[in-house]
Amino acid sequence: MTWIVQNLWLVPVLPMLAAAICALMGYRHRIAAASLAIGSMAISFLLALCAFAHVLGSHAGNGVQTVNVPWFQVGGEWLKLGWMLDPLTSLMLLMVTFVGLLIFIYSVGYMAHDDNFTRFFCFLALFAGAMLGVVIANSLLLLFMCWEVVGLTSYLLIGFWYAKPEAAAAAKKAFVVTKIGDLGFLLGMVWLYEKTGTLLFYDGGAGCLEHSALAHLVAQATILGLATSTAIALLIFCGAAGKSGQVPLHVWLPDAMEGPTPVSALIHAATMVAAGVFLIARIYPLMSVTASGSPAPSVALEVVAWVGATTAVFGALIAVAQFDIKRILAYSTISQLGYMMMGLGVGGVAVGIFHLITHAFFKSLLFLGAGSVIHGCDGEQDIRRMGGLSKSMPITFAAYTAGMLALCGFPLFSGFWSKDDILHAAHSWSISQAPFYMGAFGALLTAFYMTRQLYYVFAGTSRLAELGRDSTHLSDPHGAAHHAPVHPHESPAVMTVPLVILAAFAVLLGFIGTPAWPWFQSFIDGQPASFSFAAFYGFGILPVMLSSALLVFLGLALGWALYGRRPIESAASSDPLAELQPQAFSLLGRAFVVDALYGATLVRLNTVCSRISDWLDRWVWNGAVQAVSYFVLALAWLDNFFDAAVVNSGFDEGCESVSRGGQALSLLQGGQVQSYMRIIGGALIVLVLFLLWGTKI
Amino acid sequence: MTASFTILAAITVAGMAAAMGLRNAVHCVLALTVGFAGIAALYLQLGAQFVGFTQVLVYVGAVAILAVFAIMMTQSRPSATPAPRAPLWAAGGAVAAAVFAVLAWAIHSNALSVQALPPQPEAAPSATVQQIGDALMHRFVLPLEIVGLLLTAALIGAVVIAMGRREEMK
Amino acid sequence: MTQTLDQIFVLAKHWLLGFLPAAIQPFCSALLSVVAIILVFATLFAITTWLERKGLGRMQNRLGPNRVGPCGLLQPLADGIKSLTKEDIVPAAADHAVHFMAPVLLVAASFLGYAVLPIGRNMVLTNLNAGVLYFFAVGSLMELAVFMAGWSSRSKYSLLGAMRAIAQMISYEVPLVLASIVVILHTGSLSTVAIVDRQAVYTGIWPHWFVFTPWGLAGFVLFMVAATAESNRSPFDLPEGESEIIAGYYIEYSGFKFALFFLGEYIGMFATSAMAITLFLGGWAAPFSFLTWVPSYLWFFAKLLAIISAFIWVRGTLPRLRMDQLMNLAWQFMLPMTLINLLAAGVWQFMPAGVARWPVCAAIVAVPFLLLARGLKQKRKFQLRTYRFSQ
Amino acid sequence: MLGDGILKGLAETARNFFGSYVSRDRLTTIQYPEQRDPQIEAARSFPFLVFDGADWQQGLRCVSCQICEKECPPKCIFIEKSKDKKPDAVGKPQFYPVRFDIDISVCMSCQICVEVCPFDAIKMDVDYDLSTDDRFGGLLLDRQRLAKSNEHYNKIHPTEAAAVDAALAEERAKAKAAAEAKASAAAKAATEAKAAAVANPAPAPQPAAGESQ
Amino acid sequence: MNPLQGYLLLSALLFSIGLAGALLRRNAILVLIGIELMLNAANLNFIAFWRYGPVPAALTGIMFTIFSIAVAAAEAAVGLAIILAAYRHSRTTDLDRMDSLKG
Repeated sequence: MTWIVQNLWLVPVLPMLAAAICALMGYRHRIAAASLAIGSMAISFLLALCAFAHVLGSHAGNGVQTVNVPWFQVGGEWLKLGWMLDPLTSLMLLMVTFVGLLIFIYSVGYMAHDDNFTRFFCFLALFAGAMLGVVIANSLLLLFMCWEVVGLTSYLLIGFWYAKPEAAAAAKKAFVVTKIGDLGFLLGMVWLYEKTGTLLFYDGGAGCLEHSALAHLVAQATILGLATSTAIALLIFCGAAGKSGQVPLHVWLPDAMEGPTPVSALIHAATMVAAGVFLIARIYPLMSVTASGSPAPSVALEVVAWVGATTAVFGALIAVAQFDIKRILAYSTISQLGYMMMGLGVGGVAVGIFHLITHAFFKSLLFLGAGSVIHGCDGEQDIRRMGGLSKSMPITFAAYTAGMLALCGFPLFSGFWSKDDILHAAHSWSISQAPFYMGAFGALLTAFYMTRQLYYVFAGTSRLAELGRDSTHLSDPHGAAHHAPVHPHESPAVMTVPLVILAAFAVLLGFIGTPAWPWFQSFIDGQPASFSFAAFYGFGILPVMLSSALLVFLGLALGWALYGRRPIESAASSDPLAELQPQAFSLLGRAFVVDALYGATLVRLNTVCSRISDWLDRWVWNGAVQAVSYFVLALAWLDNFFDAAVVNSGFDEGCESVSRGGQALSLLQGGQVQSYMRIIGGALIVLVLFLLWGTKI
Repeated sequence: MTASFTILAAITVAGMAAAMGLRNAVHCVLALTVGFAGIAALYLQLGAQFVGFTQVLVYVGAVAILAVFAIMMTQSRPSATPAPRAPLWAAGGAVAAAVFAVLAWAIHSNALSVQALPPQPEAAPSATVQQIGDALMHRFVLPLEIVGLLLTAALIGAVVIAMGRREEMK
Repeated sequence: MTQTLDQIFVLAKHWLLGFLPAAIQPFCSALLSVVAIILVFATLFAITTWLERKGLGRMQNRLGPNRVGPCGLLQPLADGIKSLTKEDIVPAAADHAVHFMAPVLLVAASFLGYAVLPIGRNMVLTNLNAGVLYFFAVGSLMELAVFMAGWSSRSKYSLLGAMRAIAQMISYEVPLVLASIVVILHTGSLSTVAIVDRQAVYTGIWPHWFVFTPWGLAGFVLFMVAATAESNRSPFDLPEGESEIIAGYYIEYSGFKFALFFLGEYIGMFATSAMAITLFLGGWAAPFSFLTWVPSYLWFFAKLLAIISAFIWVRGTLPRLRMDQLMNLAWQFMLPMTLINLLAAGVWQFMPAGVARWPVCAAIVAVPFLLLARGLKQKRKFQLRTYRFSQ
Repeated sequence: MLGDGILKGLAETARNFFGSYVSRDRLTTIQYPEQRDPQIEAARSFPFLVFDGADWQQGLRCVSCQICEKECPPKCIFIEKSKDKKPDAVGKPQFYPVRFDIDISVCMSCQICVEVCPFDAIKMDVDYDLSTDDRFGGLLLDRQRLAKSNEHYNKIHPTEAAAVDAALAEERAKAKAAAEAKASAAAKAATEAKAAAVANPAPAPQPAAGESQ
Repeated sequence: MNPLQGYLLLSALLFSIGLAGALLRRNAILVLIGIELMLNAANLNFIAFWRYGPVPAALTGIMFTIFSIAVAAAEAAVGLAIILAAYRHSRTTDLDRMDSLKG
């Protein structure tokens, strides 16, 4: 146990402490709050670097190092919490602290004009602390607690501009929807505790992810012939799906874009939504366990793969028809999260997490770029009204293009390698080839809609001055006040520098996990990496790579054909794709009407249920209660009558006699001091006489 | 029963009687100081020097002045109260007279037992300041402390009572 | 020879008493001393009025009285004749008896204090066991006289003056007594003779006067300030503040009664000064051991004149205080300082004799003084007064 | 430190005390009976009556017009007019005061009498050694004690007196010229028509008197 | 009659005078003074008994008197303060009119 492992708790606690101090500070101390949050994050980043170096140094074996501390006693047992350090944790720590640090710095510029600057940094730091807590947790319970704090801060930050009704509604929606998933998570956790008696992941052989517990779990069967482990894993996956916006529970994520853009970048692109993926990776042993010796992948992983594939295509399709710059990125995020899930399902931890890491960089780059664009356009978010920004915002344009190419999976960019990894794994999946094709289709769509966005935003001429800037742009309050024609401008250095750094990573990060040098994969699996170009010629790698590159080029070409060939003249002109397929486009534009569907079914069901409850409450239960109370009232009236008639009159009589006696006696008390003194004098005489009489006898 | 005692007793009684009988309250207090001074002289005659001077310091110097101040502050007009005697004054007078009669009778009737005392010293017993200080600091130290406490409490209490409420001051 | 010169008055009294029958000798002895004291201090009063008028004149760059007699020396005589021959006016509404008794009581009370003041070696009227207590007890009679004068005149100015005077005298009696208690604490006696005897010894040529100790010095200064207020001298002469209440409690007096008040005030001032000398300045003791051949009573009067000069000097220097300033000084400064001084004297008493107790006691007195002074100063922010109408 | 101001004050008085013995300049008091300040010209104490010539009774300028008596705010002037007339300085017959008393214990030195007098007959004196042991008679000044010569007036208020004298001299010269003219005219008339003007002896003085008033 | 009896008689007389004053006067201040007078009479008794008592060296009488004077001073101060407060309340020092506590 080295120092860093012992004190790993500092990494999440420092930002939390910063958050606590910020919460106590006055709202005027802007610089202090920002520097506190950034400073704590920087220290956490340094600590994460130490941790990473430590893991790198002790590479041998799947070195999971844990520190467990007893929390409190339940019956005869101590409930233990703890933290752990393994390659996955160290990488996640590094990613979260680094991206978080950059986004913190970026926020200083982005939120510079906001009144609640201090509160923002307080929430942000609290989020960072909780997220780091999720990452280092060695206990499902601790993970769950931090998970919920992450959810809370997500709620707070989405609703940061709570005065806007959309933001408040979005915050509520995000909270409720993720809680539906968390309910499954909680049930799974309780079940797991019931079965294994521990929630620690690794506890020297006694942890719930270790062999004995898993063997115990897989041996038991529950309904539908599922093994207990599978059931628990699926329940926990519900939570992950909620957090990561997988298909049935994805509806909150696009709406979450109502929050400030750095929040979107940090929480809803890079870290929190990836927490679901991380959770699956963390409990991968539980997910993947099968009856001994069975070569087929477990049912749980199968579900994960299918859900992920569906989500990937689903999100990409919707993204095609969106006009809000952040919504496009949000659906893109959903799609990419689907890829990660699919990767986990079909290929294992390393495949999914590799995409998570690269995605974190390029997606936060894209979001920050979008934020920069929004900032430069004074709050405009509709891509139809942008255009021509490549000239006025060159740095943002360059960074954004790099992020876009990485997201598309343009060859040699980081997204290319990680997406390829997933496609390759899907291609070689033993169950079905469908996920591969779905993924490939998603990749095509990704290239297409990103090209579309890029052309809309940066190409052509500026359309900002057009149209009344009214209803659509309430999303960002920066420019709400002034109505003067807006001149797009480059953002300050505090915003562009993080962009450039992130862009560099977005371009280069993929090289740590190429098939030729799969350092990342082997690091996660705890094996030494080896370098060989020969790996390209391995089983099906090159064909998949070539085909995916082809798909990307196809998507780019399609995008160019539809949007780039003919510059978009005006914000009012309809989308070229909508002209080709109006019905399909509007369906996609309404996001497959999932929201409406939910509104028509679930919400209405809920309303009907509550109406019935209300009726029952009002007439049935209330009637019963009232009947009882009337009975009690009758009793009380009777009692009152008895009291007044019988007890009181007797008591009054007694009181009056006492009062009469008192009045008679009070005649003695004349209020005259001297009359009292006369009596005292008389008493003195009597006393002296007594004494005299006594001495005489 | 020396001449000096007779003279001092006469002065004291006259002063005290005047203090209780005069109409004008200020005259009463001035007569009272004469009475107090007479009592102080009696103390001196009895050999209690310290007590005598203390009597002058406390009663003439402080209590009388205090009473004068109180009269000044309570009497807006210098005219005497219309009827200085309380109602039922006869009853009060009778009680006072009866008290004196009873006490005098008691003193007189106990003359024998008084004479049974050991022969009285002709010279006054010494009560120097040194002795009194010693007694106060050793035998009577607890009462002394209590009296100190009492005086402090009385000081604060008198200030608080006499100061009144702050609104009244304004 | 020096012995005889020192005791010449004592011897003279004994020689005179020798002619009288033994039965009335004690009475006559007392009578002689009383007459002597009255004569001497009445003369001193006359000299002091002259001294005061001359001194004040010089301080104000005037000559002072210079018409009656050489250098105006007979001015007191002229004043006396004038006041004796002036018409004695009694207000019609006045309380005649009290009005008459007030100046008499004042003068009597102020002369009573001399009974315990040792004027020279063996020159004290009575050596009372509780002499200091007696002195203060008698001093409190003056308040009564002042009240009588103010009240009986039936004049609002005189009543106001009397009330002011009594409030002032009561307030300053506390620090006066507390300042003198340090000496009693040290000598362990209330007898003035014993107190002077304790100071009339020498180390080398230096005397053991209490004023040469930290607590003694502080006590002396505090005593003198309180004595100034007690005798209604400037700057504490509010009771007779001419500008607002004309002459205070003796405004309605004229002629000889007025002169009696004047006399009483001065005699009272001499008495408190003599008490200060007795308590702190070694009484009749010579300031250096080689000067003991000078008769003791001369030393006493020299010191008395010095203190009187100091009084005159202060009167010529300081303006009159306001009533609230007067009371604040008494209760916020004098009282705490006297109590602290008492503490210092106690520490002195219980510390072993040596050099160590000097700085300790000095610090006990000086540090609170500085703190208190700073606190009092900070409380009032002095600034240039601006007038609303006259500027 | 508390008390340093007192010490400073004491030092100041001590400096004055000793300085008064050292330097005479400090002593500003004038030893009055022996020394006096020179009188300033505008000084005034109480009124007096001016007379011309040597005899005060003959030369009093006052014609007893009683204006000052009326104007005096504290009413300290008492005048009794004469029954007969006698010639004044110009030679015109005028009334004169039989009694002229000023109670200087009442007078407040306001100088109004001087302002209103048309004959320059009453002026303000500068004398201040007026103490007396007779409270009533000593302070009630009669005609004789009030009368001061014009030379005295010239001495105490030289500038003012010169102006007054000049004016008076001019007036007198004018009156004299008029009288001479009249006299010559009258003589001529007399010589011309002796018999005609027996009934009207002298009508001339009346307009002259009216002019001088 | 020995000296002690003389003092005792005088003391009894003073006590009765004080009592009479306290009973007969209407001015609250004078009533308080009457009470002071009674206290003084008692003090005189103490001193007389000390002077003519069997153990004068014990100083008990003197001590008693000293404490009694101290207590009496406190009593006078507080009593007069109470009278002042009552005066401010009812604008009178007449005991007959201060009877709001009557039954």
